[in-house]
Amino acid sequence: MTLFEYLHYIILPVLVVSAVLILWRFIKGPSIADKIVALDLLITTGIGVIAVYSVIYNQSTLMDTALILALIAFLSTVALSYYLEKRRRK
Amino acid sequence: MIDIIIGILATFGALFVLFAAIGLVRMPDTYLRISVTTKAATLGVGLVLMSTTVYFSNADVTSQAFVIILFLFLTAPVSAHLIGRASYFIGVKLWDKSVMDELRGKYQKNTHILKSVVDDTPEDNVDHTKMEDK
Amino acid sequence: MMKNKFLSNILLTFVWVALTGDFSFENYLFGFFLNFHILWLITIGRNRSKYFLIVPKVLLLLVFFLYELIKANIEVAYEVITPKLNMTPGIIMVPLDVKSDIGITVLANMISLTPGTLSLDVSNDKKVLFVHAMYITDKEKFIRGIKDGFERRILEVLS
Amino acid sequence: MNEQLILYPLFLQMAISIILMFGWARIKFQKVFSVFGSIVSLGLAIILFSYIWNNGTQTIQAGNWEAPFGITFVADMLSVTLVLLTAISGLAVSIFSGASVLKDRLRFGYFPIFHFLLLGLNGAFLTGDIFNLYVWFEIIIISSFVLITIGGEKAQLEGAVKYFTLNILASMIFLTAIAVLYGITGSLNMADLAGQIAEVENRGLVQITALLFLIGFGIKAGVFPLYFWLPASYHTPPFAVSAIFGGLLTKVGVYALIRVFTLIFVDDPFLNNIIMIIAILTLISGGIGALVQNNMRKVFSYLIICHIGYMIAGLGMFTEMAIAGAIFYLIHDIIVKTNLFMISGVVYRIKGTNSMRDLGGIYAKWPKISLLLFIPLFSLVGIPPLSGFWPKINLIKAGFTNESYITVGAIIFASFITLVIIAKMWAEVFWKEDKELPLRSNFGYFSKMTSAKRMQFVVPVALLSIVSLYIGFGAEHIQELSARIADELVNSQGYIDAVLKSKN
Amino acid sequence: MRTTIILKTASNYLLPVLLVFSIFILLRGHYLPGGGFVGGLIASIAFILHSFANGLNKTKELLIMHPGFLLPIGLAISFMSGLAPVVLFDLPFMTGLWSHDPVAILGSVGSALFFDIGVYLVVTGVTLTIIFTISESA
Amino acid sequence: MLTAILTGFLFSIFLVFTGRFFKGKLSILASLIPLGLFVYFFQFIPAIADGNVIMKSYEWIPSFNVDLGFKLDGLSLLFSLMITGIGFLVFAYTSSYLKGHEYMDRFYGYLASFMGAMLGLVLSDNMITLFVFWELTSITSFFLIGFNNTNPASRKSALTALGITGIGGLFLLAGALLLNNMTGTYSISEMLTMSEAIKSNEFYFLAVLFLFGAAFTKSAQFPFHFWLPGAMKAPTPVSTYLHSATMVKAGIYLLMRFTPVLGGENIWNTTLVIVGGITMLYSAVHTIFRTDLKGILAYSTISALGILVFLIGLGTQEAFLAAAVFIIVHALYKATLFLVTGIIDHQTHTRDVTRLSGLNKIMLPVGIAGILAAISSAGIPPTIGFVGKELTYEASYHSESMVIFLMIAIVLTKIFLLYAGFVAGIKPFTGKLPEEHANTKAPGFILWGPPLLLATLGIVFGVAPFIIESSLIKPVVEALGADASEMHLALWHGFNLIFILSLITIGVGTALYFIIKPSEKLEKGIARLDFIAPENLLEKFNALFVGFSNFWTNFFQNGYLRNYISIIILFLVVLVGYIMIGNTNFTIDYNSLSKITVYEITTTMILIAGIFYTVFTDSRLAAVAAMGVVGLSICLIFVFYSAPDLAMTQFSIDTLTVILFVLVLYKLPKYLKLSDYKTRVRDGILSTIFGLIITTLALQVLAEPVSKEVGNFYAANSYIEAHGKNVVNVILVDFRGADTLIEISVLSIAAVGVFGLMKLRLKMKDRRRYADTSLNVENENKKK
Amino acid sequence: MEILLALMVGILYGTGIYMMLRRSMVKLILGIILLGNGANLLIFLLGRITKGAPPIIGSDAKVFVEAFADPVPQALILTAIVISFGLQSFAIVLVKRAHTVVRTDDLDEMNATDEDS
Ligand code: NA
Ligand code: NA
Repeated sequence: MTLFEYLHYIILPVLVVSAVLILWRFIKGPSIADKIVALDLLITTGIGVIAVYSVIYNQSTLMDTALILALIAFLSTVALSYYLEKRRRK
Repeated sequence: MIDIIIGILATFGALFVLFAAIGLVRMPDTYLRISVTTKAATLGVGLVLMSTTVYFSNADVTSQAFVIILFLFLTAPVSAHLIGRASYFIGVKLWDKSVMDELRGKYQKNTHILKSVVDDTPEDNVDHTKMEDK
Repeated sequence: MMKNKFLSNILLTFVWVALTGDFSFENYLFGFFLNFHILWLITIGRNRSKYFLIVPKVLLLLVFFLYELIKANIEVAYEVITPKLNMTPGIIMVPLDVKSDIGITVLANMISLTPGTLSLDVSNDKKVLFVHAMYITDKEKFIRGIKDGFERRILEVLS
Repeated sequence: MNEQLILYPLFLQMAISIILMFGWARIKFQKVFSVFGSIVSLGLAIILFSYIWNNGTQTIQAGNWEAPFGITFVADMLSVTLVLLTAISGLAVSIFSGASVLKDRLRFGYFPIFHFLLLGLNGAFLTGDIFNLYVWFEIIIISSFVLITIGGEKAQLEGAVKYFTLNILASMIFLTAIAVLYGITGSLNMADLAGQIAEVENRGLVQITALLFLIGFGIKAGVFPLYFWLPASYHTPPFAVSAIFGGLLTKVGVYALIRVFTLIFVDDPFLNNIIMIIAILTLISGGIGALVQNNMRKVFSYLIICHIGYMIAGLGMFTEMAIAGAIFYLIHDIIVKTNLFMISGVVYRIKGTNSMRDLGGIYAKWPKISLLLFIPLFSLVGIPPLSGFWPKINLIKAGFTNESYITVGAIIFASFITLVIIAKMWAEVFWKEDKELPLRSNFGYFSKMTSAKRMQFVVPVALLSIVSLYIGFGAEHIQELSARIADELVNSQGYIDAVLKSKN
Repeated sequence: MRTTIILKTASNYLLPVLLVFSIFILLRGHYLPGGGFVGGLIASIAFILHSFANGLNKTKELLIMHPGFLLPIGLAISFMSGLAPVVLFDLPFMTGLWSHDPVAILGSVGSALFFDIGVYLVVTGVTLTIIFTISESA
Repeated sequence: MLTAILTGFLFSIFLVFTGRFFKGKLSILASLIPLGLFVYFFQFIPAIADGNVIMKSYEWIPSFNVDLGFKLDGLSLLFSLMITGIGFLVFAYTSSYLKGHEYMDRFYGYLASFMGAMLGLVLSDNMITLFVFWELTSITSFFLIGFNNTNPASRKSALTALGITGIGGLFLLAGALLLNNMTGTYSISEMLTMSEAIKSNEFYFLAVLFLFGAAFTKSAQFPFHFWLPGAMKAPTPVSTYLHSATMVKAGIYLLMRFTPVLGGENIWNTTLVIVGGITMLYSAVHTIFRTDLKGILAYSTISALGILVFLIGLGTQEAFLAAAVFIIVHALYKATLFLVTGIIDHQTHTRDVTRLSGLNKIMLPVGIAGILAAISSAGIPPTIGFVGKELTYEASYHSESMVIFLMIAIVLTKIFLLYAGFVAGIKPFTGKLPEEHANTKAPGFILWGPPLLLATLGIVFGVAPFIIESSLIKPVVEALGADASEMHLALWHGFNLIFILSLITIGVGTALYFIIKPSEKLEKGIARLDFIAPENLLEKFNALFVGFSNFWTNFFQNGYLRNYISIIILFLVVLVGYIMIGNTNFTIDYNSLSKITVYEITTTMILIAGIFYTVFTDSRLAAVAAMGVVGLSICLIFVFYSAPDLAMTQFSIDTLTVILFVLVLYKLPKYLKLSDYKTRVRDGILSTIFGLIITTLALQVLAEPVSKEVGNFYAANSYIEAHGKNVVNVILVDFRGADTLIEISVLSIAAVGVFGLMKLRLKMKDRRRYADTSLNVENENKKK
Repeated sequence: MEILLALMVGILYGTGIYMMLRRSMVKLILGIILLGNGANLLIFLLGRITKGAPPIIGSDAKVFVEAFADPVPQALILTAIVISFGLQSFAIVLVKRAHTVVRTDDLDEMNATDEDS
């Protein structure tokens, strides 16, 4: 088994299985905070997926996307939690 | 050799991500879920990224991966803090086997001010028994 | 003040050069001016000093942090994959000795990044940090752990 | 002078918009500059028109990339005619806006957006690239969204939600059509597509693509049963906005239909039949819709729909004569519809309402203005020799030639019902005894205006009325033009050769 | 929302980093993924983050002028870079003009770069205008 | 000739600016225009009588083959003289009749325009030009009928008249265009030479139908007649001019003009005889039931028009001769009677014939005119009316079939018309002067001169018919395509059956006059039958039609956005689905597709889960977060399929959208379950079909071969020509840079829009003051 | 994979329309976003998909040496995405403003402009 096959058939599936588990939590909730956590984690996992994928296809340019994901994902978490607090204020 | 290093890094990385995912599923309350996932996943993805830097081994990708890791480590705890705080504020309950809650009665509903002691204006404080999230 | 700006500037210039992967002189120059302007744009009065003494302590802190990180991660992994949940979680109030914003932030973030603990919030008077922890057996011991571990080292860095 | 000229109208409008944005809060400057810019734009349009008239279809390749690789801008007679009409309407509405639009609205970007809208219109008329057309459509709709909501009053917003949603839906369908088109041909250049589409073997797929375009553009053009956004919204924004919308927005949809169905999806009997059915139902629905309205602007809104039917019918019959009729009608309709909404604005300022039930007595008090308004109103009806009449010659004759008697019937029905509606409106608004409405304090009544301000209301109406009269009495010129355009459209090889000249 | 110390501190450090990034992304766009759009989006995200942590007024102080002014400026830059070939050489609109020698970091400098810078400014201006306007009225 | 026609129009434009001078004493000067024109046309009489035809053509719209082609022959000359001659008298009469009227200038303007239109109509040889003038007569008469426009009944009549004549006009247009398609010309003269070809054309029937539609509506034939009595709301000079002498004759003119082209066929003749017959009898009977003088005259006019149609339908030389004479007869006596009625109305302020008698004591010249006109109308010798009636009887008697039937009809009509003429022309001037009118003033010369002149002409022509015989009548008959050389007009035709019928007519009619007195009772009697009167049937139809219009319009435009969307999507689904079902050449080549891997499937599943979660969740915030999941999955798909730029942009924009939502959402109310189960199922089905269609479409496209020419060109030139290696970016800033420039404009506009939408709050004060939109203020008024 | 993507595009279109048919304005906008994503993916899919070969010329090459994904659909989608963003932000704000003024989120209550004739 070459490294690429290993990454392709083992690592990537492990990552996406994690993603499915995370999605399960996303859907189940129960609190909206859980969903936000799950979304955040899903994006983090996505970064991992992209990184592995870029190795498999030997395309370093795909890493740029991972970079953007890392930079930006934070903001939606900030915004969503901001919302959670703000809507209670009345 | 390099392939093996890559393989090991990726394996550990993927495993930590998986643990985080399992933790997210298994942990009984929101705070615990936040607690578990923030680090495991960050560490896991960090390891995966390390493996890519090893694979590509050029300055461009390395610096990128480095920046990503840095970013994740910088932002993940802040996210965790924000979500955790918001959860408490909107009244997400702690697991019933939790042993203590020293935050009780210290948030003020209207001003969002967090006091270090419980003072004599309890009616303004966040009370979990009166809220539920929808 | 001047020094502070200058330092940040240099630091960012390096970040820039590393990012672009172009180590030519022009790129340093370009990065310097670029960051000069960005800093000029964003600077609001802030106090920082003694940059050069700090560097080794920073490194020490980082090593300690990494150690904690990996150790705790394994703990959690164990907790997650074993069938029974043996946790005694709760929210603890940790009194703070660090006073600066940056200190509090670094401390809180490090606590959050290490598994089992999560900084929920800092009181508005900056006197206490509220930490959610997975394993609370002895409250005092827990607090001491944090104060002797992260907080002391951070205080050293920031002193 | 060379083919660079094609893009000058676009450059100009873009420059105007940007400069107006720099002068964000200076209303006076904006008013003056907008009119000034519109005058220059009219001059440019005239120059471009005569250049193309004399030299035939011209193209320019943006970025200097040969077709079909870059974005080609094509100026054929149809395009430059529409550019010219846009410039005329634009000038009129620009003058009209200065006097009629509330200061607060002007302070929030009315004029820059107005010129962006004109930019979009010009661009849509001039582009030779289907995706570029989509982008121009987007600039048109976003500008129109802003203009229709500017001020954000209740009715505006309610109308805007529908206007917005259905126009977005249209864009999505348009985009879907482009996706399919690119998927089967790998090209976006319309001239190139003409050849590529002809070679596709799966004709069913081509028909579906054509249908998607038909529906996407049909929504924009306001045909039955896709027009709902129009009567829901056109009567809600400021009158100047209604005017430019009424005159030009739906016409872009018509233009796109004409372009696509004469160049790319040519003369498919099944599609022609569908277009004809749509046209007939549009003529009828629009007509009877207008019949039961009371608000002047709503009447005009439905009449827009009704009269789109003429143009679509011309396209559906697909003979040179029919298309010439459609083009002639298009030319007439742009001028007249713009004018009609300005007229409703004048009427509104005179009496403070647009409800025909409450209006009356304008002829007695303002005879000269009434006679001025009479011209566009009855041009719309097509009382010969006013402008609306002549295209019907082409259309009805084409109907007889094609033996599509139902179409002829629908055209006659629509003409008749327009006559009835406008005559009724004339009787209600101008003839009927003046109802003494309670005077609203602080309302800017026409009678209280300075004569300079009144002129800002009257001049644009007069300007467009004169153009209408010219279209009517100088029908020879317009017919010559329409016939030439129809010839260019039906024999599209000239267009294709002009675009792909470097390829051959 | 009472801004939290943690977020505030973190964002103060993230702001310059993100801005540097945005320019980085902008300039490399011609060779690698990136460009004016994404660059502009990241720049605006940097400021938005700052505003979440420090409040809108602080961020506005940073910006000196209203982000809306970036719109005409950016548009003008892009437009003029497209217009330059027409005005200077009577070439078609948007024809690329390129310097003869490549410049460090940027590679070849040409009208396309200025075009992209215009895009960057517009995107930043638009995003900030929209977000700021909404938060102010929220 | 063009100048002659345009004079009227130019004068009215002139009046728009100088109108105030023509309101006072100068108004009589306006009548110089018709007088001048009358003189102009008068001088053509010798030439035309010699059999000449004067043609004149001016270029107008050669692309349409439309020229300003004019033809002056016997027919058009007769009409021109009537138009200008009676026009002159009406103009003069008006100057006194409307003395001091506020809007006299307008009245003259309309009248002059109308005259110009009418002249154009009868002189045009080009059918389009004819149509143009035809429509102009409709629109000018709209203004004349609605002259008292503050009166609702006036407006209604004007609208009815315009509606009926308008639809007729469109028939004329259709006919003209159809004939043009058949012959290739609009010139009526040229059509004359193609008569046989036209008649054998398959569209002959349709063409005739269109022309009949035009003529019958304009000339108020049954069942379109009702607009004419309604049009009597106009001032009397209008009734005189339009509704007796000119406009209503336009239809007659059209039929006569086209007799040589289309006539002679069975369908032509039979239809005209039947319609004319019904009209003349129906309206003649109706005169008995009227008490309003103008009402009586209106119905008798319709009847006379019926007679003319009837005569044209008979299609014989005699009939043409009769028609030609009867046109003159009718013009003279009917104009007189209207003018007389106008004077009575003007002086006594009533037109109710039951209240009028003995006025000869006050206005003898008027009485003379009335009585002379009445006997001409009755066809009593020695009036020209007698000549006309004899010719009419004779023509009917010599018709090819159904002679008895036709004779009965025409005699009965004439009897009733005699009655009507007597009631209108004699009754007001005989008997006792009622007290209420004792103080009535005598009218001035300008009022009584014109009717007296016309009435006198009726006698003069009767005594000496040769004056008009070869100068006017024969050219008309020749223009109709008949040989007129053998014909003679004479007062005395000998003692024969026709003469006996004449006597019977006069006798019975006179008896009727003495037996039946006009009364309100009679009027009310006929009113009971109103529900089957054509105008009422039309009104009912109209109400039904408006009801249907309301239903249809509101059915579609019902205010519910979701219905609009449903209809559009349904429309798409039906049409595309129809083609799809019929399109059989559709296969999927599985080999051309890429393999499926676990992570792709998983990503897709996550995407689908995200989508459905967005759709079905009850929480808006959860929906927004789920959109984040969707965005991330799409981003990953873009990464998998080699689109890093897309992935970056997609993700950034999704994040921004989340932020936007967050900033806006908490101000909005929570989701409510608004739609019921049934609606959701229905929408679900529609959406599912729509989605399936898109999927199928995508698969069909994928089965097609594709050209990568453009992409390859970009790839080859990206670095070498455009100095960039990221082809996508190079496309954006160079190859298709124009797209991008527009796109950033779109963004800028959106930002400006958002800014305005959030920041701009109109102040109520300003809103009222300038009010550039209408609805809000109107709604405010409603609330008050 | 193409079949799966085609199915997904169909789902995006279908659910997009379904959401647009709801009465809540927020759902309407979510529907528009879904539909827009569907359209983008459709362009992407119909431009034919290629795995792991971004249209970026290698650092030492001047032209492509290996297979590359068609850059045209990508550029088109980029433009479309950015435009949609402009429209969406406007839509979101429009909804907010409409809610402030009309005081409802229910589209069925927004039919005054159609009723008032
Ligand atoms: Na890019
Ligand atoms: Na360029």
